[in-house]
Amino acid sequence: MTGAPLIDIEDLRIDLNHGSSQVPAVEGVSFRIDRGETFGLVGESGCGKSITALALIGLLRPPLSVGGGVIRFDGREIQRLPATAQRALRGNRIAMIFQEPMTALNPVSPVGRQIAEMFVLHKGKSWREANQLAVEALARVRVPAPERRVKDYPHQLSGGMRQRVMIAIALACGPDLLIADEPTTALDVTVQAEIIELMRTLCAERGTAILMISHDLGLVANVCRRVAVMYAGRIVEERGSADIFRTPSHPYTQGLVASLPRLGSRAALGRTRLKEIAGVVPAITSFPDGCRFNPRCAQATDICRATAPETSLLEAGGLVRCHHHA
Amino acid sequence: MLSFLIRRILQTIPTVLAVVLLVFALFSVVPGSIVSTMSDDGDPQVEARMKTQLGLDQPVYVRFGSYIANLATGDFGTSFRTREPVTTMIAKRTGPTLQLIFAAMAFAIVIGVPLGFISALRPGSIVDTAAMVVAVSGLSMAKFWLGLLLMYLFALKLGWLPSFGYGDGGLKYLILPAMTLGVSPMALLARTTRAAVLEIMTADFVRTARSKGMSETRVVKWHVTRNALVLILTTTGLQFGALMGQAVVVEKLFSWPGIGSLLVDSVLQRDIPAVQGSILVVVLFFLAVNLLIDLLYGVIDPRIRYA
Amino acid sequence: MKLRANLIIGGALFALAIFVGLLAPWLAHTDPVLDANLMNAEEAPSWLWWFGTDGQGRDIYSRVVYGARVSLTVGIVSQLINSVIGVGLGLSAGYWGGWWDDVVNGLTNLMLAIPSLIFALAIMAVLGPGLTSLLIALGLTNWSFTCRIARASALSLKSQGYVQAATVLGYGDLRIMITQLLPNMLGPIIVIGTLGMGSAVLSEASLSFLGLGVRPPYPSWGSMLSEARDQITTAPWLSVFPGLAIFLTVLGLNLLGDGLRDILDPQSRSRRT
Amino acid sequence: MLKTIAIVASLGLALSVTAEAQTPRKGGTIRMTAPYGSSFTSMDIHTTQRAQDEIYAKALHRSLYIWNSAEGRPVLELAKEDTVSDGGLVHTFKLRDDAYFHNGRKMTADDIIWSYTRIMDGSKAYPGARFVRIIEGAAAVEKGQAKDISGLKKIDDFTLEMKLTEKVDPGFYFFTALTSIYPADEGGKESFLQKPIGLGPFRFVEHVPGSRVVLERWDRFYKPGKPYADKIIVSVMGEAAARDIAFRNKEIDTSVLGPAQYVAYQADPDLKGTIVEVAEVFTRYMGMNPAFKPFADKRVRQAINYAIDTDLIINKLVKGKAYRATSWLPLTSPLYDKTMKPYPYDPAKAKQLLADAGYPAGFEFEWTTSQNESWGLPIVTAVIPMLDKVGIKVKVKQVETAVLAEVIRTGDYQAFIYSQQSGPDPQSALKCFHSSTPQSACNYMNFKNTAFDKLIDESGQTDDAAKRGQLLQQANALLYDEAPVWFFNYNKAVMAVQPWLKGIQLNPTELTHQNVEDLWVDETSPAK
Amino acid sequence: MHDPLGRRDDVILSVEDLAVHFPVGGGLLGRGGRLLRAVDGVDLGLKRGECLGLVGESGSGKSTVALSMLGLLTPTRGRIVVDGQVVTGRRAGNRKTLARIVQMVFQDPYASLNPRQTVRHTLEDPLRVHGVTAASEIEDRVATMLRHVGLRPEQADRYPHEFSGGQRQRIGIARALILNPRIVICDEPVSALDVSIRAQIINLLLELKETLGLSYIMISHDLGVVEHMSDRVAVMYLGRIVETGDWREIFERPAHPYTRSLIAAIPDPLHHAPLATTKGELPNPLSPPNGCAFGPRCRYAEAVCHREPGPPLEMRPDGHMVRCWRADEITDQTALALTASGHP
Repeated sequence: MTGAPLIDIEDLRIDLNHGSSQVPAVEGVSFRIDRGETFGLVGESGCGKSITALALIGLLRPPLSVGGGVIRFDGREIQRLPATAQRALRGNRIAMIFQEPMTALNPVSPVGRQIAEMFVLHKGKSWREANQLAVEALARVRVPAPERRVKDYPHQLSGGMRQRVMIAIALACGPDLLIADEPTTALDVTVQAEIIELMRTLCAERGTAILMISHDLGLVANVCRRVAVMYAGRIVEERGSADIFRTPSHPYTQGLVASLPRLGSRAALGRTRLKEIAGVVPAITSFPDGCRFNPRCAQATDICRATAPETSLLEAGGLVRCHHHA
Repeated sequence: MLSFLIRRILQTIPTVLAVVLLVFALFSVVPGSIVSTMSDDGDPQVEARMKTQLGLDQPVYVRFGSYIANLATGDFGTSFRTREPVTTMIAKRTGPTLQLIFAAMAFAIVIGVPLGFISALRPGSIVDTAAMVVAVSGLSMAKFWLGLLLMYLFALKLGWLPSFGYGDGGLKYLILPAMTLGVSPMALLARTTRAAVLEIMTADFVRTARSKGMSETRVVKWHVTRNALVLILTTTGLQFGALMGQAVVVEKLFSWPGIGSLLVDSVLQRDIPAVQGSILVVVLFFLAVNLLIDLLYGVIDPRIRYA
Repeated sequence: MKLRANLIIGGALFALAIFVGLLAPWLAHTDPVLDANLMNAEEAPSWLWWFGTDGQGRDIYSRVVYGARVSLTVGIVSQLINSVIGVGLGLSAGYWGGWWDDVVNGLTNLMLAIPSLIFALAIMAVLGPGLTSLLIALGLTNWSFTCRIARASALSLKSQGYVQAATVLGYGDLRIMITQLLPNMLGPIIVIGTLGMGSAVLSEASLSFLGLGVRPPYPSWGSMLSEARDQITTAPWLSVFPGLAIFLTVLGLNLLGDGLRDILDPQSRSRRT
Repeated sequence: MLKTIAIVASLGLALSVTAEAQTPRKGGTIRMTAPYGSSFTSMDIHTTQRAQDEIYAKALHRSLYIWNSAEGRPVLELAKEDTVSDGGLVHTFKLRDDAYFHNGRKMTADDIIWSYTRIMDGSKAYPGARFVRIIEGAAAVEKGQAKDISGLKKIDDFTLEMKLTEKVDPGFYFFTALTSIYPADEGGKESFLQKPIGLGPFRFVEHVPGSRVVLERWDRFYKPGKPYADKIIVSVMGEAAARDIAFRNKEIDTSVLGPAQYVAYQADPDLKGTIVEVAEVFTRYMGMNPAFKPFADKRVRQAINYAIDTDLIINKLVKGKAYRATSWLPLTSPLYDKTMKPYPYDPAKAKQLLADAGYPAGFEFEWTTSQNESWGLPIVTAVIPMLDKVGIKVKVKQVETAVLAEVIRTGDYQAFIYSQQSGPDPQSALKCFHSSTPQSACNYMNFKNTAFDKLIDESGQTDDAAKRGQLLQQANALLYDEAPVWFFNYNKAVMAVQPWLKGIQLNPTELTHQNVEDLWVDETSPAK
Repeated sequence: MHDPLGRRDDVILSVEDLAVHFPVGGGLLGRGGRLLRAVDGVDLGLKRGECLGLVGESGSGKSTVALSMLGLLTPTRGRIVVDGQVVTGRRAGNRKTLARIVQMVFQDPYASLNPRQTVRHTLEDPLRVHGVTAASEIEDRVATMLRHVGLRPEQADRYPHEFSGGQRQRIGIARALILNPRIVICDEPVSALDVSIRAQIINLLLELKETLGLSYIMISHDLGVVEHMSDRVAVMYLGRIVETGDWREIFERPAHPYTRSLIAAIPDPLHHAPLATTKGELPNPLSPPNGCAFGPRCRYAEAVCHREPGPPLEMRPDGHMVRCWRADEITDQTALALTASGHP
């Protein structure tokens, strides 16, 4: 890949401020996304994947704040930009869709207007023009009868339709990056399949990069070219998606891949006892010392309990943060 | 829409009937009767004849029945006390009461809602703290005491406003009573608005709006206000009921010729038809306001449909 | 949990009122009723008479102290009655649904439609002035809000897993309501109750103003304030001290209610009713 | 006590003197207040006996007689002369021929007959019936046995013959607004309530219920040059505190003062000069039910009179806004006995009397009271500790005025405190204690005393005014000794009057009832 | 083992022609309401020791079936026989008897534990309700049960918020088992849990099934979990069962287009292949489409599918049952290859 990456995050830290004390919820996170690339961020709830995305688009709200590190978009440091310039990026060049399409849309505003806002905000269109463009945008996300649907309110649409509207909003201004935070978790599998395909096709058509965030490693691996796995506020492994599934390197990733019953596995291998990851996910306020996975890791040694591992390059490409990586 | 209206109006009938029955039941056991306060010399014959004339010699259920029958024709009966038709009495009192209540509510909305917005947009700031201290203080004062203090300040010390009465119906007569009455809904509205805005500001769709690149003012203008209105409207609707109650005190204090003071007088003098009529009008007013609020919901919140 | 200022201030004010009420016999300088000495009538506040004296020569300070008993009794007991009625009706209506729910809903709408002060006024007219009447009048007229919240809570709680689990485990309805639903709706109920106590104290004052208050000679703040209103320009201390007592107590209850709401009922800051 | 009367008299004199000295100004607005409630009861003054309503009625209506405060008695108003015949029972009135109703029609004898007949409609129970009943045949109309009052005869349009049932001065019966003369037939119409028509110096403009009545000058009023003012506004202001502020704020011209404000106004140099006061014909008292065992004993009743430091209560609690009562007849009664001394404060004597009566340890009774500030709850609360000192415990039962009125008529009490009219006619005032007067009428204590009955009966039969006075004074003295009540006070009515309002009359029947045609405002009035 | 209908003596729970309809809307005066046919003619059987997987999208009626089995809903029609007894509705007598036979594990471990009760309280109460009064016995049974689900008895006096999600689900399981039921209905037992915890719970459920001899009805939308745990599977669509049979038949030779699209929609991490084989979403159950309910979304649909309602469940040659006009053609046309490719 030539030229600067679209997104370049270096050593990002996000603090949870609690009165005067601060707890890092995310620490030492670095990754890059190139133009048109699909990148996945996988992790369990509370691992920091969503707030990393929010930091990226500048939407962290108190008590969370960026505590350190650099976020570059298209070569420019986002945090250094004035507020207006940041806003001009948001929605226009970096767009985001959220998990719950019911609550992510304003319940008392017609969906057409919520799409049209984008054209008014970023393209300087009049409301009349914007409304026309909104119809087209809805058509692009394959909503039937878009000219009627623009007048509908979110509650009049099904979950899948709402998520299409969200995609229409996000892609309205042809952004360079689409952040999709658990875009299909609230949907049924068949609808999920449709939405994923729609997202994938539309982004591929216009070269929009995707940062997909999910707890579902299978889904992310299916959608994205590269995947980063987060655990307890840190990226523990970053690989090509096929690699991470075939030869997971970090013990946590290994555990994830092995612990879940996957379709067809019983037919192929018979019903075996699932591999368990022992213990519980730590809370933000009680991350363990050393490697944050060490209390749950079967391979943990003293060094794991004492020192936090640095990321190391894997021979097959990719990064891992483990003292004992395979 | 129309069928919704009709259905809603039909739904109020049992409530109205229950109110009538309730008041009838209450005042059929009340001690003291209008008759003894009206005939000074206490001639038992005269009293008996009076009771006959007023229908008080009939059993309660008969009176209830005939009252309902008359009510259906719009006849609220005749006041024991003034011997006027209750309809006329109430008609004269309705205007001032509505004036007072709507003025109080307008005061509450005009002051309370912006106050709530300002507080919510700067939570924890001095403005916020000050606004909420004012609001909670407004809620915590005995109404008539507050009225007296306002009267003392604005009429006597500053001389800006007349202290009492309806005067010629001019605005300056309305200000003090409306303020006194409006303080607690103002406080409640400020608090509700603040809470509503704060809550909405954390809603997912506000995050969506921000992710679109909107400035905070635009987020508030385009997405928060209308959603907050739904909650503000609910509080407003409920406050009308409380206002009707408080109006009793305020009207009496300011010699305001409204239904509230009519009601108190009628209660104290056992003028049952007038009590009955006043309470009924108050209830009908409350129901009407809430019907209106429900209709407004439909305008503001598309999720509510009149199926 | 960080304690919020309103919780601390509110709690302190309310605790002070309770404290004063409980310790009235020790705190008061004189008997609030019998120690009327017309020779001392209408003294302004001084070292001898902290809050001054009233027209009958009674010590306002002692009366305010004793008044706490009556006013707080009115506030607490009437609100307790309201809470019991409201929770009883709302909880059962929300849990059982059906015709009972319709009946309770009808009653609630009726109660909402008649302004509670007016209803209380009518009841007082029937029962005559006095503490018991006041407790009944205020206790019967302010439960609709509690009832609605209890009903809404019961409705939403009954689809919660643990309530379903209790049903599946064969618990009786009453047991489910008391052990599963009630403890989990107590937060908002306590909040409403706290705020309701404040408004009951104010309602007592309003009814006193309308001539239907507590039966004398025992003082309530409302009746003291009401009696003193004619002299607001001439002997302001007569109304200032009971007025302040009401104000501070109700303020305390309001702040306490707000504070408790933040702790006990964080989601319902602006619940639609 | 005498001194106070002198002051009152001189004050009245002073007012009338100043009134004479200045030439009344024509025009202006008089802003009076109705202080006894938050509304007028009715625009049909026949239906209401509340003092409140008569305030506007004095401007709007006229009765056959009118109270003349300067003379201290009722005088003829709608008649020019009254000839008495047939042993004092038949009165022939020569009526005014220049009195016009506000609809322009001239008043005739028919209007008076019509009005009195209307008042006797038994089914309506008009409170004025108790006055009209003195006319022969009126009671029959009331009972529905006759259509016309046989004792009323129209001689011609301006001559009316009235036959009474008793030898009394009809002036005391026909001076209040309860017996106002309405235009015949017109007065019975539904529309009359909306726009009442009277004979008074002012005619009706508007009534905002619960707020005010506005009246304007009636140009064809029969007294030449009167009334002076263009307009009268009577505002309803039941709240003393609000009235106080409004008066200080110069929004109203008259305000009735309660005890607290009486003191405050006296102490305020700016307001001191506005005070006008008069002894009204009301006696305030605690009634004791003889059916309640302790109160059956005269000694107990006397003991109560001794046990209460009445002067202290009047001075401190009532703030001097009352005159100490000795017996029943009030200070302004023509038969008031100046030589009689009230019961002194003597708790030792009270204890002694109680012990004599068999209650050395005292007893407990229930005292029914209203909230009234002058003769209700505050008085009761002040008395409690005093009675406590002689061993008598009091349980207070507070009721509303409406309930109290019923309680005392039915005798459903052990004791009550009340204010009862005790004038201006001493005979009818004392007759309340006659054993033939039912409890429901005005013998609230169910007083029965043969000696007393005899005195009253004799006084009613004699034609000799002096003898009648003597008998009644004896009866009054007997009441003093029997002490059916605790004699508390005679009301001192106090009004604050703005300096620009002139011509206020000291009306002992009710200070707020002013013959408004004599009032006028000078140019310093802030009202337009 | 190979009787797909499970109509044999060892059937512990059977559902016959179950229908649950809800009136929707309608005014106070009782007019204008429509009928929501949440479940409409469902037959099911559960054998002793078996795990029956119930799959379908949200709104397909699978939870309604479960609630009816538990006696929490009164069916409009049909019969539910549990351990030889007919149970219908929520009559009090039923409820208690039923409680000792059928229990449930709930989806959300946060909402399914009473936050105001300690674990001990939560586990002891049911015993008391069911007449166990001896303190020592109660104590014993609670301790044993806690150990069964992998918790320590000394944790019993804590409140739910002191536990992690996985531990709470263990408590939920303990509560379901404390009365020694024969049947446990597991409603999405792991979908609300952290991914790394799911395996623990799945393993626990399977172990308990063996050691305690339980029968499961396993409701889930996660076909991986269903495949792993079930002996038989029933697929529901819009209130009806469209396909049922042995797990292997269902997953290897799905005959109903809906089943096929469900399986196809599972993203394969190793192939970026198109996932969607259906279009649109579940139709509004208040106004179901004419013809086969799946017709509008089915890519195999022909005229008959839009005209005629779906056929009755038909036995297929391989022993499982399908409700589809074109089942034969579809299975023949396109064999869906499901291999366990790429497992480490």
